[in-house]
This record gives sequence, structure tokens and C-alpha cells, in this order.
Amino acid sequence: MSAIGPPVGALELVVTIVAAWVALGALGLVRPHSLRFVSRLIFPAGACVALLLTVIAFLSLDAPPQSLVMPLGLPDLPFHVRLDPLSAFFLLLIGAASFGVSLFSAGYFRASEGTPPGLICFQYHVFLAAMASVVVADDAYAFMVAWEAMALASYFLVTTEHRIPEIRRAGFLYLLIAHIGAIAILLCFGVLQAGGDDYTFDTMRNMTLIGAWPTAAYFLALVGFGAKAGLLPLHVWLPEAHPAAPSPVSALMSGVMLKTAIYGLLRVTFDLMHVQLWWWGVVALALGVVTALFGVIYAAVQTDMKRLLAYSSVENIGIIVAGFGLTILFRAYGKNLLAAITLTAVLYHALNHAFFKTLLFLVTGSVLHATKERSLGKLGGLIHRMPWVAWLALVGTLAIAGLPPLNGFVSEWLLLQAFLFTPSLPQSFVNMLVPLAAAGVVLAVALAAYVMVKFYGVVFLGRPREAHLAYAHDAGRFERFGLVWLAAGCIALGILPVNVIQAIDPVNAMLLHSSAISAGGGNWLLLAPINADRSSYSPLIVLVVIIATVVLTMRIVHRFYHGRIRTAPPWDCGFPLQTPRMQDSAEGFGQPIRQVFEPFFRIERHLPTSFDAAPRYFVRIGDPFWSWIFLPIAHAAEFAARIVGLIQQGRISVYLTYSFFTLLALLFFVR
Amino acid sequence: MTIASFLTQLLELAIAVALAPLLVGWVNMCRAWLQNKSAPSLLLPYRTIRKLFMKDAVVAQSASPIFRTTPYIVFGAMCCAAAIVPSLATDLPFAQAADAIALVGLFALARVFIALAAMDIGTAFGALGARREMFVGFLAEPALLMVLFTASLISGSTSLPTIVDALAHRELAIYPSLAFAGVAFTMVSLAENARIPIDNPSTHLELTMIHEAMVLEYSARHLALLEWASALKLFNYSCIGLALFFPFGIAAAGDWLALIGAAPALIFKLAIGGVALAFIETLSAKLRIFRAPEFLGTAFLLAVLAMLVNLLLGG
Amino acid sequence: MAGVPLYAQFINLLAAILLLLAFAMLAQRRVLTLIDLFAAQGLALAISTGVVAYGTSQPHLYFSTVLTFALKVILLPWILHRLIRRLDVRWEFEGLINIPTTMLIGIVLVVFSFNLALPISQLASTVTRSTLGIAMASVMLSFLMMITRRKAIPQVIGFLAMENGLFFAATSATYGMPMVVELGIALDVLVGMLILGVFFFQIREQFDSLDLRHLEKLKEPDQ
Amino acid sequence: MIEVVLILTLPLVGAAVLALIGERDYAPEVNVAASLCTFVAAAALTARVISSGPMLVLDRLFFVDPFNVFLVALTAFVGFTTSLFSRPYMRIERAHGRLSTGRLRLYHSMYQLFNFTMLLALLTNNMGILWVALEGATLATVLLVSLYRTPASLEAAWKYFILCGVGIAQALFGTILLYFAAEKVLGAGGGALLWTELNSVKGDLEPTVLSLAFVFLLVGYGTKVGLVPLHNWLPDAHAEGPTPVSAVLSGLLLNVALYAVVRCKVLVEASAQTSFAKELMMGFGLLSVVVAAFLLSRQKDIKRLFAYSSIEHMGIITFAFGMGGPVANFAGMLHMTVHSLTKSAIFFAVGHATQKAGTQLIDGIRGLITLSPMIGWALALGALAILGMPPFGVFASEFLILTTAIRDQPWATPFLLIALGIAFAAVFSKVQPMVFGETNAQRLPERTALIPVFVHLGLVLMLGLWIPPYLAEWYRQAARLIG
Repeated sequence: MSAIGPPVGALELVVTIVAAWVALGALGLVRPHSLRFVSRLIFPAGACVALLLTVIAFLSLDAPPQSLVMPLGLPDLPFHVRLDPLSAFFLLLIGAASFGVSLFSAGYFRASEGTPPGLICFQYHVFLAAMASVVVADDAYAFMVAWEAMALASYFLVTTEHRIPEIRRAGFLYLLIAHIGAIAILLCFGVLQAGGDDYTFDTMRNMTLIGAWPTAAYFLALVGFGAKAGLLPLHVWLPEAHPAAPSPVSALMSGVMLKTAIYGLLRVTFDLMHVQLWWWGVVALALGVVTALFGVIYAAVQTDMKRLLAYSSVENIGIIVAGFGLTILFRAYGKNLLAAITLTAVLYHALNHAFFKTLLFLVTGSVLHATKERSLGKLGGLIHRMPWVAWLALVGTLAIAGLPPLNGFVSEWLLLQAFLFTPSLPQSFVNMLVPLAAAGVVLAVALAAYVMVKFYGVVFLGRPREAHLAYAHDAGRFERFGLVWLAAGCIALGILPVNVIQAIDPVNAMLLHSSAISAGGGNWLLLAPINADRSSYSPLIVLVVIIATVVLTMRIVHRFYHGRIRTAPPWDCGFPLQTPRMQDSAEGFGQPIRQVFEPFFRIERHLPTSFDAAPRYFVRIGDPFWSWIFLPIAHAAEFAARIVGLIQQGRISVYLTYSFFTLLALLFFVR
Repeated sequence: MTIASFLTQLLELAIAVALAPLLVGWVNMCRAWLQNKSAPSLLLPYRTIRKLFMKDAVVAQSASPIFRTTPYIVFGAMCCAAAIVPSLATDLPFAQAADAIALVGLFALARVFIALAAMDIGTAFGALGARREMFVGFLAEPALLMVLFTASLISGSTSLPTIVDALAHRELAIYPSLAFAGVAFTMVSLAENARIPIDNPSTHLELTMIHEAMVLEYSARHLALLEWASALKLFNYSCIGLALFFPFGIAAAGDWLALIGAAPALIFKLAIGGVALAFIETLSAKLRIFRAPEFLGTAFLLAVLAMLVNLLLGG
Repeated sequence: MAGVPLYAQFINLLAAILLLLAFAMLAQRRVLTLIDLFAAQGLALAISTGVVAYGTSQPHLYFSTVLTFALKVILLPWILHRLIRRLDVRWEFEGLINIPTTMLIGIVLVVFSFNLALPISQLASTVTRSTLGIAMASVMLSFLMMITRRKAIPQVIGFLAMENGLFFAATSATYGMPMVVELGIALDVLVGMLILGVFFFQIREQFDSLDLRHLEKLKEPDQ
Repeated sequence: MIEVVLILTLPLVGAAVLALIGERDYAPEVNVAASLCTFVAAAALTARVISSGPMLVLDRLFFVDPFNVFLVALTAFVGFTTSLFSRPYMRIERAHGRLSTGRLRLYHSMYQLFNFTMLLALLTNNMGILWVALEGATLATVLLVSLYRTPASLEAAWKYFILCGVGIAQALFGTILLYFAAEKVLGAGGGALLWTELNSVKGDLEPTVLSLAFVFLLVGYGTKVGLVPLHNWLPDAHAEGPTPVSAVLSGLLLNVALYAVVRCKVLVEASAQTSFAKELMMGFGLLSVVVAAFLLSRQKDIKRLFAYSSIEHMGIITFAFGMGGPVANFAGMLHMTVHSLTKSAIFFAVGHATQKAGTQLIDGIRGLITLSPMIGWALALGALAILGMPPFGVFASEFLILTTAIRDQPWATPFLLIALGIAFAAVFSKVQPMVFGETNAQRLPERTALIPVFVHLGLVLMLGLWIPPYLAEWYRQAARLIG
């Protein structure tokens, strides 16, 4: 790509694209109730714009930073925008994922009970525009505006079906946590700005913080961006909001929006600040691993397919943040090469997650449309009814389960490699600690496979658990395009890691002044971070070999024996009565995990007794963080409010007494 | 890569594929002896496979293409794995393409597919088996990875040939961490190969079976491939174990004489290993399925401990 | 008080009377007497203004003397009396706190405001500087009175008495504010009084009593 | 010069005319016309001040500088839009039989009078007149608050009158002390209360007297600003008065009172070299923010809810002015502007919402967006704007305030963080069900006036994304003025 070089005025183009998205959205408001107008015209157009963005971002990945000053913003603080490798990478992510999602949406949205389609289209495109602006913003104010616009747009999208109380509640929770996080981020910028003369990121880059200020900034950022990314314990909104939203929106939120939080973390920690302390890294690492384990364990016991995916997003974010912490660790000890490798893993995983999680959420959308069912317990056997969706979903499933030769495996491979480098760290305490983290990550990855088998198996395989599933229809044309694009992305990212890493490398150069591939002994075929005989991986070869063996075996078998096949009903083990309901339900499949991790769950469970007139089994798995953190806070606030409320108790003489004593107190204070 | 090393690669692959059923036969034989039964023929597994290939395949109506492709994919994955693990020699060009982590990935790939295939029919048994298999897997996999990590921390590499080189052809050094790793590895491989105490390959008792429950719906060539694949799996695991803990006799790169000597060494080691496996299976009793996590958890912790010990005592 | 001109001494005397009256109002139970006391206070205020005007020969203060007299001695008391008669509320009323305690608090207030005003009075250029403290004290006392009264009218009288204190501060401590300001103030007081008159009737017709206990509905709901 | 006269006379004339023609049913239009003329005059004045700097008119009696001229413009503008809104609103009220024509007459003339007093307070150069005007504003609004003559409204008006009366009395005492200190420097007579004069000699005013005076002034005017714990009149008055009055009360009156406080603060800070004025204002500000935030979560009545939010924002502004410095003052003034625009817009929307639902109780108002999307969106967006959501202007000022605070007054930021969080939770959790969900609202006899709402919100949105350079310049001058 470096051969072509960045298009002239790439940044201007990006800004135009953002404007174009907003304009398209506004166009949707012209005829808010005409579904065909919106879905046949605007969403495809938006998709084209997204594709354009992808191309531009890709071309300007290794371009020198360009910046612009918009004629908007505060008087002393016009909006600054900047296009450097980091933002280019995330623009690439946004563009690529949203291309697929927009195509899908063109076929997805129906006239809904809640928000009219035109309005949805508006909010949707504003959401895209906001995400793009977040990553190009180059001053605190522009960033915050874009950031909160993103939150607002997504909030309104989440509450599309606003007549359902749960959805309203989810939206509220989401916006609340987003807002608190935003305030934290804002304060973080306040610290970074360090009384400099304005709020541009350049000023912050030039400031050198002293004393406890850097730590304050880092932790404010961790809280603020963590709240958006769904880091423990601020993840509670995520499993509520993602299922509530329409599937393309959940896809965007989970696949793309969470990454903007990662972007923010990287930007603040490595670009705006010059010092990184090793124990910041330890904190992030620990948080990440705990989040990952928590997320995947909870995903394993979910019975709603979108909640399951939401928790799996929590897990992936946890892995990414763990990698982020490791990067800080290496960076703090000046091991820039290793830091670069880790950072590559982080970015790579972010990109991968953007693809496969988006894909899977869109798949749930198609399933939802085809069956009107979200509960895993009522699905099954869809591979026969909707083959397109099923096969594309299989790609996503294998990818997210971290299996070679797909993309999920590559990033996890890199991350584990990075973990194996820790012995070179000078501090023995960290040396002891990191292997534990590695073990945690590996455990999370292995569990992810469990979860995804559950997801795919229960939804698509087996026999339909409900009669009406027989009428399920496959996805439409636009939807297929979207899904195919994302699946293709998963495969491409999986088998061409070397090229991808080369593309990402400018980011390392920018943030860590080091390169992940400089020392690598690999070639286009062979991915070798340090040198080929230390560790190397070539998915292409693996893929070829596997396919070769498979084909060969098939040939041989059919050649020397025969290909005769009879079909028969499945073996009933002597029980003549076999109904689809006898298959494992989702609860059933998650039950071992629930048994093992019993103490971590808040389970309310009702087992039927043999005397029950109408026996029914019921289990709900609650998030313990509610009772650990959020409810106490809420109660404390209520209590405080009640106390404060006593001020206002209606008697005028009491009010007069207040003023009187205020006066006396002040008078006493001044003399 | 030179043509020679390519040949080595093919040779080793061929040997693995060929010898795998023999190992199974040998283990069953030993076990029969230890249990004072009259032993089945050493070649029984070959006969079974051949018989199965002859038969007509029966596939359930509700089966999807996944069900029918899975045996080939599993078999393919196992072959790749066999190509990575240095059993005879250490100059394996293919091992460049996939290191220890990829090896675990390949095992996982096989596991996931076989589990999906089990769920595909939509019988209670299939799902039950799949669930248990994944359940065993989610603890066994990390443990295996940790064992490999310990080794790779010692040798500073994750590519198996390099590890083996480091362990085999350096001057002899005592690695206390490998003791832990060894125990952990043994436990893992028992679980992974559907052996007592986790699973019992020679029973179809619904309450206990794991692997058998998954392949219940398979017949004829599909079943044959799966059986062969699991034999290969056992073979691979044994080879990994031997390569990590008894790496002696494995030929270094381009050392033809050593290669000649390596084959008998391998067979000898495998024979010993088979006996050991039979012993373990005979002496230990099948665990309840919910004891499995404790068993594997122990394995996992031991493996992690091995890493820590390694870092503490500098390997 | 040697060296201090006679009129100044006279003003100080009036100041003392003013404070005394403030105390008396604080202690007073019967509303009619309260009104008379208020009128008396207004008279003292008017006289003191006049004396200041004479002593410092500031003609515009004569004007405000007349204004004060007309407003505080004649007009407001008259309105109040009319109100009382029209609403026929000639009750005795109970304060929230009993009289002795109120007086005690009052004395504390007086001491407080005296030594608060002391440093300021030191650097006042006017001869009648000590009156500032007294003015402040009477403001405080009226404030206290407003707090302790439970009925509407006495509270308003307290309010007006507070205005008296302010006036006194304005005229005698600082020899009068600029004319326009005084006019404005007077106007406001008058209008305020009228509005209050209207109010009393509205409150009466709503609650048929002027007891402020009826005016305690709006509060924070305590759920 | 002529503009000043016009600005002051037009409302007076309007009041007189409306008092005469009250019964006619074109009275609302007259009201609108008067406000419009005032607004035009104010615009002309601002234009002049921007072009040719501060000016003194009518022998130093009136004084126009950037600081008060932007408030004048704001006041006139919001006064105008509110009159636009009150036209249909009041008609609907009459149609519902809650008001007689006689009351409407009172309402209209008092509305104009109220505008007059506020403009006077802003324009005058004389601290005494400032006091008089504010007292006048109280008197005018007391009658407006008690317009419905319900027990509740009477009670509210009574509390409003007594508390503000007492407070304003303290302010008078403060003014007297100010004069007392000034006359020694400037000599007795008119000059000693002119702000310009005081400002020119603020350095040599007697610190002890001034600090004492500031206490009285702060308590006095602070009562009208609604600073905790002097705020108790505010929610009642807002909740019980007619909605247009609530709109102007929290949109304008609070600003004007705060303006008075700031003027005094300038003098005191210069004379008393201590920072106690700053500390007092910051303390009161924070206290108001926190207490209001907690009280927000207990409201059942929608107008009370937004009244408390006004207290909270006044607290924020006071805190900003307390911190001082160019950025904080800039932010404070920006916040004044956006708050009054947003809050009045919200009250417009709330007014129609309550009319549609037939109740002020939050639980009674549901799913506005389904019956009348415009009102629903207005309420939703307004609430989000007032809660400091970008890209609305409120966020711009809060951004500046918070970022300044964490460097200058780090100790204060936790309180602000908590307060803003709680306020968001409280308000939004109440607004969301009112906007979304199933509805229970009914149609209205008269067309609702939502243009003002969206004009205001549009302006606020603009201020969040782009502040016109001259406006910015203007803020900067003002910020410099008040140090």
C-alpha cells in the first residue's frame, strides 16, 4: 500500500465522509415513514461511503500525520482533527465493519412499532459519523462532543422499541454509565491539559505531568474508557443494552463502539502521556484477565443468544485490555520491541473482534427475523432452513473460538507469544505474576470455544425445538452481502497475518517508536515476531495442508472403497419416543460450567418437585456486581437524598431561621 | 527447506499414521494382560478400521453436511498435528508453519468439530457427549498449553523441534519444573484421550461415556476415520510426552544415521509408554463426571506451578 | 460623651429608644399594641432623620423625614389597623418560642452585632457612628421576631420593622442615601405593603384564618 | 442612549397599555409586540456597545458594558420568546377555565412590569437602584406566582414574598454599608453608589466594611439566586406559578440576581485583598450543586424537578464565578446564557406537556412522543441538553468549568462528579418514561407554540458547536471586566 501512498488530503476526505454520513441520515428524515426509500437508497449509500472510508484509512495507514482545524467549536478551541496511523487504523476498523453492517441493515430494518425508519436511519448514520469523529478528534472538546454524540445516538437506537419497559431501563442504564464515564474522561483531559493554554492534544503532548498527576490521569482514563468498553465492574450496562438494541446496532456497538474506548486508552496512555509506570500495566493486566474470565463464564450460562454474545464481548474486551496492560509493562521497562509485538496483538484482536462479533450479532438478527425467537431454548436445526446464515455463522463461530487458521487464533497466538517474553522483565514479582495472567487468558480462550460451540450447536444444529421454526426463511440479498463481507474479512485476517501486521506496524512506530516486524525473521508466508526458530506460524500452510489431507483422504476412501450412503432415523437407544425437546437445552449445555463456578453466580433456581401439579424448571443467573456495587450505591444515594430532603419541610419560620443562621455564620466567619 | 527434510517430514507423517492403530492395539493388549484377560490381537484396530471402511454408511435424516465432513476434518487436523510433533527427527519443515500453540489450536479445532457434529443429529446423547467433551476440553487445553509453555520457557521457543533440540541435544541439565509439567501432562493426556479416570473407551454406558456418546451416530467409513483419528491423537500425545520428557534418541537436523536409530528408539519408548498407560488405566477407577474438573484443575494448577517453579529456579 | 455635638447625643438617645422599641415588639403579644409600637418606632426614626438633617444641614434629608413620617407613622399603621378591623383578627398570639427565651436570644444578638459593628464604627467619619451597631441590632431583632411569629400580620410587621432598622442605618449612620434610592426604597415598601394587604384577603378567603400553620403544605414529600 | 431609554420605557408603556386593554382578546398579541420592540431595542443597544465600547448615559445613571449588555440582550430575547409561548399557553389555560380574563389582564401587565424591573436592574449604574429594581421584580412576580389563587399558589407566593423580602432587606443593609464605605472615598451624595465610581476606586475602599457588606449582599441577592440554604422559596414558586412565569423566573430572574452578586464581588475582591469572596461563592456554589442534585431524585412534580435543576445550575455558575480567572468567568457567562435558553425551552415543553396530560405529576405524564412527537422530542432533547450532553452548549460551559476546576480546585471535583452523576440519574430516569412508552395524553384546544422551544434548543446546539466570534469577543471582554 505504501507504493500507492495516501490520497492527497486524506483527512479532508475523512471529514467529508463524516459530513456525508450526517447528510445521508438527515436525508432519511425527509421521508421518515417510507421504509423503501430508507432501506433501498440511504443504507446502501451509507455502505458505499463506509467502503470509501475503509480504502482511505487503509491507504493512509503509514502516511505522516495530517491535521486540520475546523471552523467549528469553542472560540479559543476550534475543532482540531488529525489523521495519524492510530486513528487511521481505527477508521479502517470502523469503515470495514460498518460497511458490512450497513449493507445488512439495508435488508434488515422493518417498519417497527417504535421509532420510524427514517429516524432510525438518522440516528444510525449519526452514530457512525460520531464514531469516526471520535478517532480523528485532536482536541479534548471535539473528542468529548463526538464521544457523547456517539453515546446519545446509540442510546436512541437502543431504545428503538421504547414501548418495552426493559428496553427503556436498559437504555437508561447505558446512558447513565456512559455519562459518568464521560465525566471521568473529561476530568482526565483536565489533568492532562495541565493548565496549558488550550485543550488541543498537541498541548497535552507537550505538557510533562509531575507527581501524582500522571497516575490520576491514567486512572481517570481507565475508569472513563473502561465504562464504555465494559471493563469490570462497569460492564453491567453491556449485557442489558446490547440485546435491547436492534441487531445491526448491537453489532455496531459491540463490534465497533467498544473499540473506540480501546482507542481512547491507547491515545491517552501512549500518545498524550510520556511516562508509563509498570504497576499501571499490572492493574490493567489484572483487570483485563478478571474481566475476560468473568465475561466468558457468564456467557457460558446465558440462554438469550444476544446476551450470550454481549458477555462474550466483555470477554474479548478483557483480553484486549490484558494485552494493553502487558504493553504498558513492556514499555515501562523500555522493552519497546516486545511492547510493539503486544500492541500489535492488541490491535489485531480489536480488528478481529470487530469482524467476527459484528458477523455473529448480524446473524442473530437474521435468526430473530426468521424465527421471532431470541431464547436459545426455542431454536435449533436452522442450518437446514437458513443455510447461508448458518455457514457464514460457522465461520464467525470458529473465528471467535480462536481456532486456526482463522483470525481469532492469530491475535491470541501473538498475545501468548508476548506473554512468553515476560521472563526478560527485570522485576521478579512481575515475572511471577504474568504467567498467572497468561494462564487466565488461556483459560478464557478455551472457555470461549465452549461458549461458541453452545451458541452454534443450539441455534443451528440439531432438530428444531419449536414447530414454527419450520417456516424460518433464509436471509435476504442485502443481508447476505453484509454477512459474506464480514466472513470473508474473518478468513482474510486469518490467513494473511503477515500483511496485516505490516499494515498495522506504523501504529507501533508512532506510539512506541519501535516496530514489530523489524526483527522478525519471517517472510510473506511465515509470521515470525522475533525470529523463525523462536516461534513462527503460517496459517496459509496449515490451511493448505489440512485441506490437502482432507481431500486426499476423501479421494482415497472413495477410490479404494465406495461412497454408498443410506439415511435412516437417528438411533433412539431403544426409547421409541424421541422429540426434539429431548435435546440439550441451552441451560443444559451450560450446566457443567454453572456447577463448577457455582460460587461466582447469583442463581435463583426453581426445581420442580415430584408433587408439582404443573412442574416447571426455572433458573435465572444474576450479575453479582449489582448487589456488590451498584445497589449499595443506589441505596446510599437514596438515603442521602432522604436526609437532604429534610431541609425542605415547609415551615416558613424554619426557612427564615436558615437564612438567619447563614447570615450569622458568615458574619462570624468574616470578622 | 531441503528435499531431505521434506522427506523426513513425510516419513514421520507416514509412520505416525501407520503406527497409530498399533499403539492402541498394544495398549489394549497390555491392559488385557494386566487384568488377566486373554489379550486381543495386536492388529485388531487395523481390522476394525478395514471392516468399517467396507460397510455402507448410515446417516441420520436430520444430519447436515457438517456431520459428514467432520470425520475428514478431524482426521486431517490430527495428521497436521502428527506432522508437527517431532517423533523421529527435529528438522520438520511443517513445524515452522505451526508451533506448540498452533498444535493445541489444531487439537481444539478437531474437538470443536466433533462436538458440533455430535450436536448435529439432535439426539440427547450427542449433545450430552458434546457438552462433556467441551467441558473436559476447556480445562485440559489450558493445562496442555501451560505444559508446553514451561518447556518453551526453558528453551526460549515455542516451536516444538527447537524445544526438543534444546532438551535433547544440550548438555544434560535437571529441570525441576519439568517434573511438575510431566505429572500435569500425564493427567491431561489421560483426559484428552478419553481414558480412565475421565472416560472409559471400552464402554457405552450412557451415564459415563463422553467420546463414545459423540460418535454414537457414526458408522462405516466415518466411524473408521474417527477411530483412526483418535488413535492418531493418542499417538501424538505420546510423542509429545516423549519429546518433552524423554527426548533422547530423536535425530537432529540432517543427521541420517541418527534417523536410522531414531525409529527403534521411538518404538521402544512408545511400547514403554503403552505399558505405563495400561498400568494407570488398570490401577485407577473411573471418576464421576463432576470430579473431572477437580482432576483437570489439579493438572492445570500443576502446569502453572511448573511455570512458576521454572521462573523461580531459573528453569 | 464630651465633645460630641448635642444633636449627635440626641440621635444616640433616639437610637437607644429605637432599640428599646424593637425589644418591646419582640416581647409584644397583642397585635394592636404591636402596630402602635411599630408606629412609635417609625416616629423615632422620622425624628432622628430630621435631627440628622438639621445637624448636618442636608436639605434632602428633610424630605426623607417627611417621607418616613408619612409612610411609617401614618400610612402603614393606618393600613394595618384597617386590615385588622376588616379581617377582624384581634387575637392574642403565641410565639413559637416563649418570650423570655426570645429576649435572651435578642440580647445575645445585640451583643454580637455591637462588637461586629465596633471596628467599622471606629473608622466612620460621622459623629453618629455608634448608631450603626444599633441599627444592625434592630435589624437582627426584627429578623428574630419574624422567625418566632406564627401569624401572618406580626410577621409582616417584623418585616416592616426591619425596614425601619435599615432606614435608620441609612439616615443616621451614613447621613442618608442618595435621594433617588430613598424614593425607590420607599416606593417598594409601600407597594409591598399594598400587595400584602391584597394577600391577607386572599389567604383569608382560602383558609379563613391568617395562621401560617396553613401555609406549610408545600414540602418535600417524605416517602 | 436612545436605545437605553427605549428598552426601559417600552415595557412600562406595554404594562400600562395592557393594564388598560386587558379584557380584549388581542392582549396576548400586544404583549408579544411590546416584548418584540424591547428585544429590537436591546439588539440595537448591543450592536452599538459592540461597535463603540461601554457607555454611560443620563448623567451616569445608566451604564452599559459587555457584561450587562449580553444579559440585557438575553433577557429581552427570552422575554420575547416567552411571550410568544404564553400566547397559546394562556389561551389554553383560560379554555380550561383555570383563569379569568381579569387575571389575564393582571398577568400581562405584570409580565411587562417584570421585564422592566429586570432590565432596569441590569442597566442601572447605581447599586441602590439595582436593589430597588430587584425588590420590584420580587413584587411583580409575587402576583404572578399567586395568579391561580389556589391554596398552594398562595402559600408559594407568600413564602416567596417573605423570604425574598427578608433577603433583599439584608441586601439593602449591605448596600448601605457599601455606601458607608464609599462616601469616605468619594464623598457623600449620588456618586458614592455608582458602580463605575466604586469600580474606579475599589482599591482604596475599606476592606473590613466591604467584606461585611459583601456578606449581607451575598445573603440578600443569594436568596434570589436560590443558593442553598436560602433557596427554599424557589421550587414552590416555580411549581405553583403559571409556566411562562416559571420560565422567566429561572431563565432570567436568577441570572439578574447573580449578576448583582458578581458586581459586588468585583468590588470586594479588589478592596479586601483576601480570597474570602471567592471562597464564599465557591462554597455556596458547591453546596447548591450537591444539595440540589440529591433533592432532584425525590421530586414528584415535573416543574419542581426543573426548579431544582435551576438551583443546581445556578450553583455551578456561582462556583465558576467564584473560581474567577478568564476561563472560568467566560464559562460562567456562557453557562448563564445556555442555561436560561435551555431551561426556558424546557419549561415551554413542560407547560404543554402538563396541559396535555392534565397534571404536573411526573407519574401522570407518559409517552408524550407517541401522541405529540414534537413535545416529546423537545422535552427529551431539552432534558439531555440541561444535563450537559454534547453537542449542546451546556456541555461547552461545563467542560470549561470542570477542566478548570480539576487544575485549580481539585478538592471540588469529586463533589461535582458525584453531583452531576446523581443529577443525571435523577432527572433522566424521570424524563425518559414521560417521553417514551405508552401514552395517556389528550389533544389540546389550541395549537401549541413549539417554535420558541426549537429556536432556543437550536441556539443552544449552535453554542455547543460554534460560538459566533463577536459573541465570544464579547464574553471575553466581560470576563476581563469581572476579573
